[in-house]
Amino acid sequence: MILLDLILILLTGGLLAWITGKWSSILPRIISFIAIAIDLLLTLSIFLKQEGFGHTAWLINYRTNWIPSFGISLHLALDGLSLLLLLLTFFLGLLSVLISWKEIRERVGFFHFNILWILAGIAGVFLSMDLFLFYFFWELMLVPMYFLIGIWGHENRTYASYKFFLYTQASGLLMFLSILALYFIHGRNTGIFTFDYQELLGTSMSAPIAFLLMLGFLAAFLVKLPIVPLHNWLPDAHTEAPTAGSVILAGLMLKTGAYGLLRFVIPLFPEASVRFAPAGMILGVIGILYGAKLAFAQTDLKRLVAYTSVSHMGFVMLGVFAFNTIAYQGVVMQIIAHAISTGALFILVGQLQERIHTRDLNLMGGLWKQTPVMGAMGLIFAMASLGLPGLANFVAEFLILTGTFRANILMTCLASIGLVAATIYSLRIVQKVFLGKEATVWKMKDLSIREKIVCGSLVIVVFWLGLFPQPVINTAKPSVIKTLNSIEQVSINQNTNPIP
Amino acid sequence: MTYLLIIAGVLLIVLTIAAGLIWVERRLLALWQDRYGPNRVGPFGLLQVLADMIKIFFKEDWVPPFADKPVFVLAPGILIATILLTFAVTPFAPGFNVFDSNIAILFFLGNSSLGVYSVVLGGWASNNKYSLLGAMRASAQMLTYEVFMGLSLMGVVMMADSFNLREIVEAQRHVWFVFPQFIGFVIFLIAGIAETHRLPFDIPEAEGELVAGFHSEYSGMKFGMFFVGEYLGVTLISALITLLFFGGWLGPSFLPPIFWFFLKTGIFICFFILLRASLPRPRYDQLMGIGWKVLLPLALLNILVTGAILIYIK
Amino acid sequence: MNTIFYIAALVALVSTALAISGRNAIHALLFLIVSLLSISVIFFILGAPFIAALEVIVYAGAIMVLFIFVIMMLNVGLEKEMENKWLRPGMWILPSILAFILLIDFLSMLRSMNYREIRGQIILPKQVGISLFTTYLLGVEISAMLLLAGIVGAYHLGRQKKKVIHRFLEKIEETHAEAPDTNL
Amino acid sequence: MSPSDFLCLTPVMIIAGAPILMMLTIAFTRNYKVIYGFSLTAFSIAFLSLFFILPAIPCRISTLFIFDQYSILFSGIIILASLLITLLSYDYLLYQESEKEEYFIILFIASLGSLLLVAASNFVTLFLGLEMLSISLYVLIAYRRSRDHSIEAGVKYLILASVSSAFLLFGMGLIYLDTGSLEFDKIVPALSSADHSATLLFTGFGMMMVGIGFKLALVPFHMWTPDVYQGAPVPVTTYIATVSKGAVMALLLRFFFAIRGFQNPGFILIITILAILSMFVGNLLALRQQNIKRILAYSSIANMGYLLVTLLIGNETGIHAAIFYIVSYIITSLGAFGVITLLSDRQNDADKLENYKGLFWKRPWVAIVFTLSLLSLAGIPLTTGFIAKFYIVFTGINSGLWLLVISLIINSVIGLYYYLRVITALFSPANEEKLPPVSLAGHLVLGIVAVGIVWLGVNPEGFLSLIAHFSVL
Repeated sequence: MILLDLILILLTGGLLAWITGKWSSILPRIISFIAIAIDLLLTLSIFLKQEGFGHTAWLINYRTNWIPSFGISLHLALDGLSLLLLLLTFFLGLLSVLISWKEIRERVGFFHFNILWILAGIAGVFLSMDLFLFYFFWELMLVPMYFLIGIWGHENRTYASYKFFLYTQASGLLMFLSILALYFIHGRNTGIFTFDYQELLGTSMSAPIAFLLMLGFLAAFLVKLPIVPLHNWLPDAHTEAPTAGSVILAGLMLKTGAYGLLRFVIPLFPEASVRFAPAGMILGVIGILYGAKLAFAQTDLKRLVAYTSVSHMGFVMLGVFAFNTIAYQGVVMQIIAHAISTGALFILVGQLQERIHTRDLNLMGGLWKQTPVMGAMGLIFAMASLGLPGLANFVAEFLILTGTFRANILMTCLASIGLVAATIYSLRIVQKVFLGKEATVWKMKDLSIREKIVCGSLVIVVFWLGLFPQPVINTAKPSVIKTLNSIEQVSINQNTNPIP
Repeated sequence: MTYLLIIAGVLLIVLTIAAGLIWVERRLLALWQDRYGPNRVGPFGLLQVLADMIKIFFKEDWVPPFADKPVFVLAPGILIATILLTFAVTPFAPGFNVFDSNIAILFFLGNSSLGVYSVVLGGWASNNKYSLLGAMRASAQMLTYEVFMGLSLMGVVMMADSFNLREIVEAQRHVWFVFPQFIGFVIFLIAGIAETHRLPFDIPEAEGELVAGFHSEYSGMKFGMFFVGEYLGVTLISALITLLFFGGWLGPSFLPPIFWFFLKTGIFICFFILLRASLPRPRYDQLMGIGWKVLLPLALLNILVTGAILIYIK
Repeated sequence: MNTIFYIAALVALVSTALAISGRNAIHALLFLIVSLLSISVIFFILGAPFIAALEVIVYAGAIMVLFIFVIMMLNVGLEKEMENKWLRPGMWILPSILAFILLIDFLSMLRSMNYREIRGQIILPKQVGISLFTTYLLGVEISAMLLLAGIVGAYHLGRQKKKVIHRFLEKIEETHAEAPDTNL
Repeated sequence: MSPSDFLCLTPVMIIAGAPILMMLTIAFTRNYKVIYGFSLTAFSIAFLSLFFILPAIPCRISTLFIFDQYSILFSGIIILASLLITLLSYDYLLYQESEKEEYFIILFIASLGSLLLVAASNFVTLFLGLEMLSISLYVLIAYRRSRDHSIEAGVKYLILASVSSAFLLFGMGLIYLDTGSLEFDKIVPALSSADHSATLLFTGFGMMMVGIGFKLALVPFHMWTPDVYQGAPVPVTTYIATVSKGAVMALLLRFFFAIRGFQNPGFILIITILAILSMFVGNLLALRQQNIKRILAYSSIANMGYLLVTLLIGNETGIHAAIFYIVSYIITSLGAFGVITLLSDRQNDADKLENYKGLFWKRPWVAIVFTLSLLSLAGIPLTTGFIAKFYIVFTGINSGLWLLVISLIINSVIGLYYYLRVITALFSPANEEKLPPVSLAGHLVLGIVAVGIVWLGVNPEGFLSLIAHFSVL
């Protein structure tokens, strides 16, 4: 029941924020802050007590009927992976509310409504154990995000919001078709017509069909992730969205794709995934290199950061199709680390834009003099992004590369070029923005206390994860093993080495 | 052979009556208007008809150059044809009819509705504004009156349980339908006058305002056909009134049935002429108003009451 | 019987074709009337005298008169130009092809059917009436409602705006109409 | 007719009696408010009487009608939708030409036609119901004679409706020729006789589909739709989109199932072609429209295409899916057109995209309902449209209609684009234009619609079981 409450708190909080937004512009902020904070605390308490739940498959499992006519249930469950992602969701959610405190001045109520509902959708995605419910939440987060970009976005917001919506909706429908097909195949096999994830696990079907269905799921997840041929919406959406929107997009929404790969694609279609693995890894590497190359070529700071996401998410893709524990731990770490570091970069860009009203790199430079604190923050996050040891991303990328090295040496070597590229573009940020000559003379203040709190908390997390990642690894472990089990099952059945 | 004889007989009788009516009408009108009428050609002016016919036959057959020729020629023919066709189903006496039809009344109604075209097309084809006005009036008037002409007969049909005119006459052996169906009779009478556009309902021709209306441009035998057609129509309506409401050929047996039939018909023809002599012409909108607002509801009411009573009796 | 049927059918076909191709509206309508009359003959032959009579009374005798009435009122004759415009090949080729396909379809369909003799089973008005007022009673009543809709609609759509008869009064009325309507 | 037959006919008789009483009232005194109140009462009583006759069903009335649970369900939908449209119409007509009472009379007759359609079990009643509906509709379409396009739209509808009726009659004639019966139920048994000719049946059904296709605005018989939607008064457009299409679709469902159309390859071909064409053409043509009514017109074409898929499913779930889709489409359309109605003022209908710029900031509540309706049309979760589309896709996949299902999915995405365009307009910065006030009745309708959309979208279980109970054909 607590899982349902997590979502309901956000939904009602959103409605309240909207309604109160009519009378005051501060009430919605407070309400949203409180709502997310409650959720964060609840999740934290679960995190701290997790040993107490024992290492069963699910820490918490909640299930009740929703639309029994179709075999749809309200099935929410929490395991280590979801727990980590929930923590991340609420943490970044809290920061989004904080960073919008000054940036958003119009229609505050509706803005917070959208933020909370997106968060609810994302939390729902991370918790759903019913495929229909999963799809429901998957779509639910689109509409408020669309509004967020379309209403509070920058110059080109309408175009960006359309693109975002159409890409995700189209791919989502493909997934939906696969879900339905899976439902019927399972129903025909067993006579039980249900959308329940656990029931559908291990549905037997012929290899080509499994592959086809997996492609449907992949379509949705790869668009969200995004992987290179399907990434087109991301730079626009990230660039045009307001800061909070970008943070949520980069920090959370992309992660739903990664989560989907781990939670649904691999366990539901292990054989097909194994067959797809080489292509998946190639796609991952292409993403890493192509994203890095494009990031380097940008002059719009926000667009640059957006392309770094493409590059970083390539690592996730690479890791997922490496099929081993270390790589998977790396993937989980990468999900979290990227969310923090890229989110932080977007926040910095947002703060910059609030001050100088431009995102053009060519107009910046030498800002360190005026804003040393901001510069320092920028440096830290850029370092995190390039994977400096001691910071979160290093752990993640190291684990992934170690894991994939066992699976495919060539790909690993190519992917590590991405690290070099990351160094180049990350340093370019620092160099172009904070160092060098002043291209334009800007009058600007350094970070306010609120902003310092935001950035400070992010710095703490980056360091904590970089130096002491064990709790994360421990928490994710059962889920990672569970996912890998399904692959091992395949290799046992096939009696061949799944890893090419 | 008898069949052909009957056809020839019916045609002869009907056309003779129609032609003779030219004289009869003029004489009677004169009588009621207290003057002489035609009295020079032959005894009592009886040969006047012959003289008129000779004149009409030998007149130049003139079609105005601005007229729509085929339609112009066709129009009077339609009138004569439709009315004569109706006589085909009209029994004059038991066994004395061309075609003993099961749907005689419908056949009559169908033909009378086609008769409208003669007037309408004649007026239109003349390409003359008075004729056109006459044609438009005629189409509206005849369409209107046709509706409840049909409806007014339904009471009779219900009582006789047939559309067959012979059976309808037979059904009046005990009582003429004019008594139980008095409203039907009155409506049919009025509608009949309107259908033949006789005075007082001669609005399509209305000499005073429309210069003879739809047949302004007609002359010679084509005019003659309209002229004879009108008398044929009067004869037809009178015959039908006789058949439908006054027991047809039924009557005391000291005289043959056909005599009774012609007697009754003759009385109604005279009645038509009396109307012409005595009534003023209504305005066009009054005519339409009385048709839709009074006669139509009355006809419907008549059907309703008749139906109810019949069901009650059975 | 068959001979008369074929004659009537031929007349119907020819007159319909002439009705479609005729340029003079009244002539076209006259051909249409002829077509209706010949169809009525066909009904009669098929043993439905009641329908035959109704065809004459209602269609030929009433509806067509109204058509002619309207055409007379509109004083048709200006249509030539419009007709030429409408009769460009682009406008009629596609429908004609479709109609032709339909015709072929019909012919093949008729061929595929078993040949059936024209049955002269006569259905008298009485039978029609009985079935109308027993089995199809509700249908008759529904038709009444249908006509009611038509009448009310015709009344509303055909109604003219109230006019003051006298032209001086009309002018005064116009000036009044420009002032805003306070009643609403 | 036995007393129980009369009982079954109660709702129909109420709906048929109401316009006559209203005419009599008008004959004595013309009072818009009285007629309006009377309409509301009559619709409400008719709706309540449906519950009253539940124990008496199913009953057949000669061979013309069958009042079963299916027709009762649709009767309920039709009456409720008509009631809501009546509520919407009051303000809209308040400022119109002097005589506006006839509107409600004709509205009742149109509803009567729809009620008869959904209960028809015979070609005779099918045709009469359809004609009653279309004759009333073209009067309603041209009702505001003084406005632009109004007469044009009416005449267009009149002509095309007549042409389609001719096709329908011809088709019925051919089927009658083939099977010798006017009753739906006797068609299937007749197919096994020696006289049966498959070509005849196929052609007959094809021609009937032309007629029905016109009424449902399926491609390629859709040409009238945008013009008529645009030209008609908005409540009437609402009526066409909801009651008229719902009733015709209900009829088509019953007919198609009665003749076991889903077992006939020829029929399947016809329906498949119509469905796919309607989806694609409807959605693609909608993309470039600037007028909201036209957008919704094309969207309705596409939606009818989706609905046709349910015909081919060929089992109970197909009917359930169809009913759910119809209901959710009706609710959604009521929302969308309801908003247009409420924003229309004395002179103009609010049918241009510019009229909606920044509506959200001026009239948040109205804009939310509009957004919900559009999202529902697009099939986004949390709205009934999502569940409805899901249901069709769900049953479609179950029956292996992959081609249709995939077309449906592709079209959902295409459709999304133009719905988003409208939504974007709603949320874009506001302009100075003034909006007419929204009455209490309007708020009531919007409230009902909003609750309906969300409720069916979030918790459809109750309604699904209702459908399952009522959709016995």
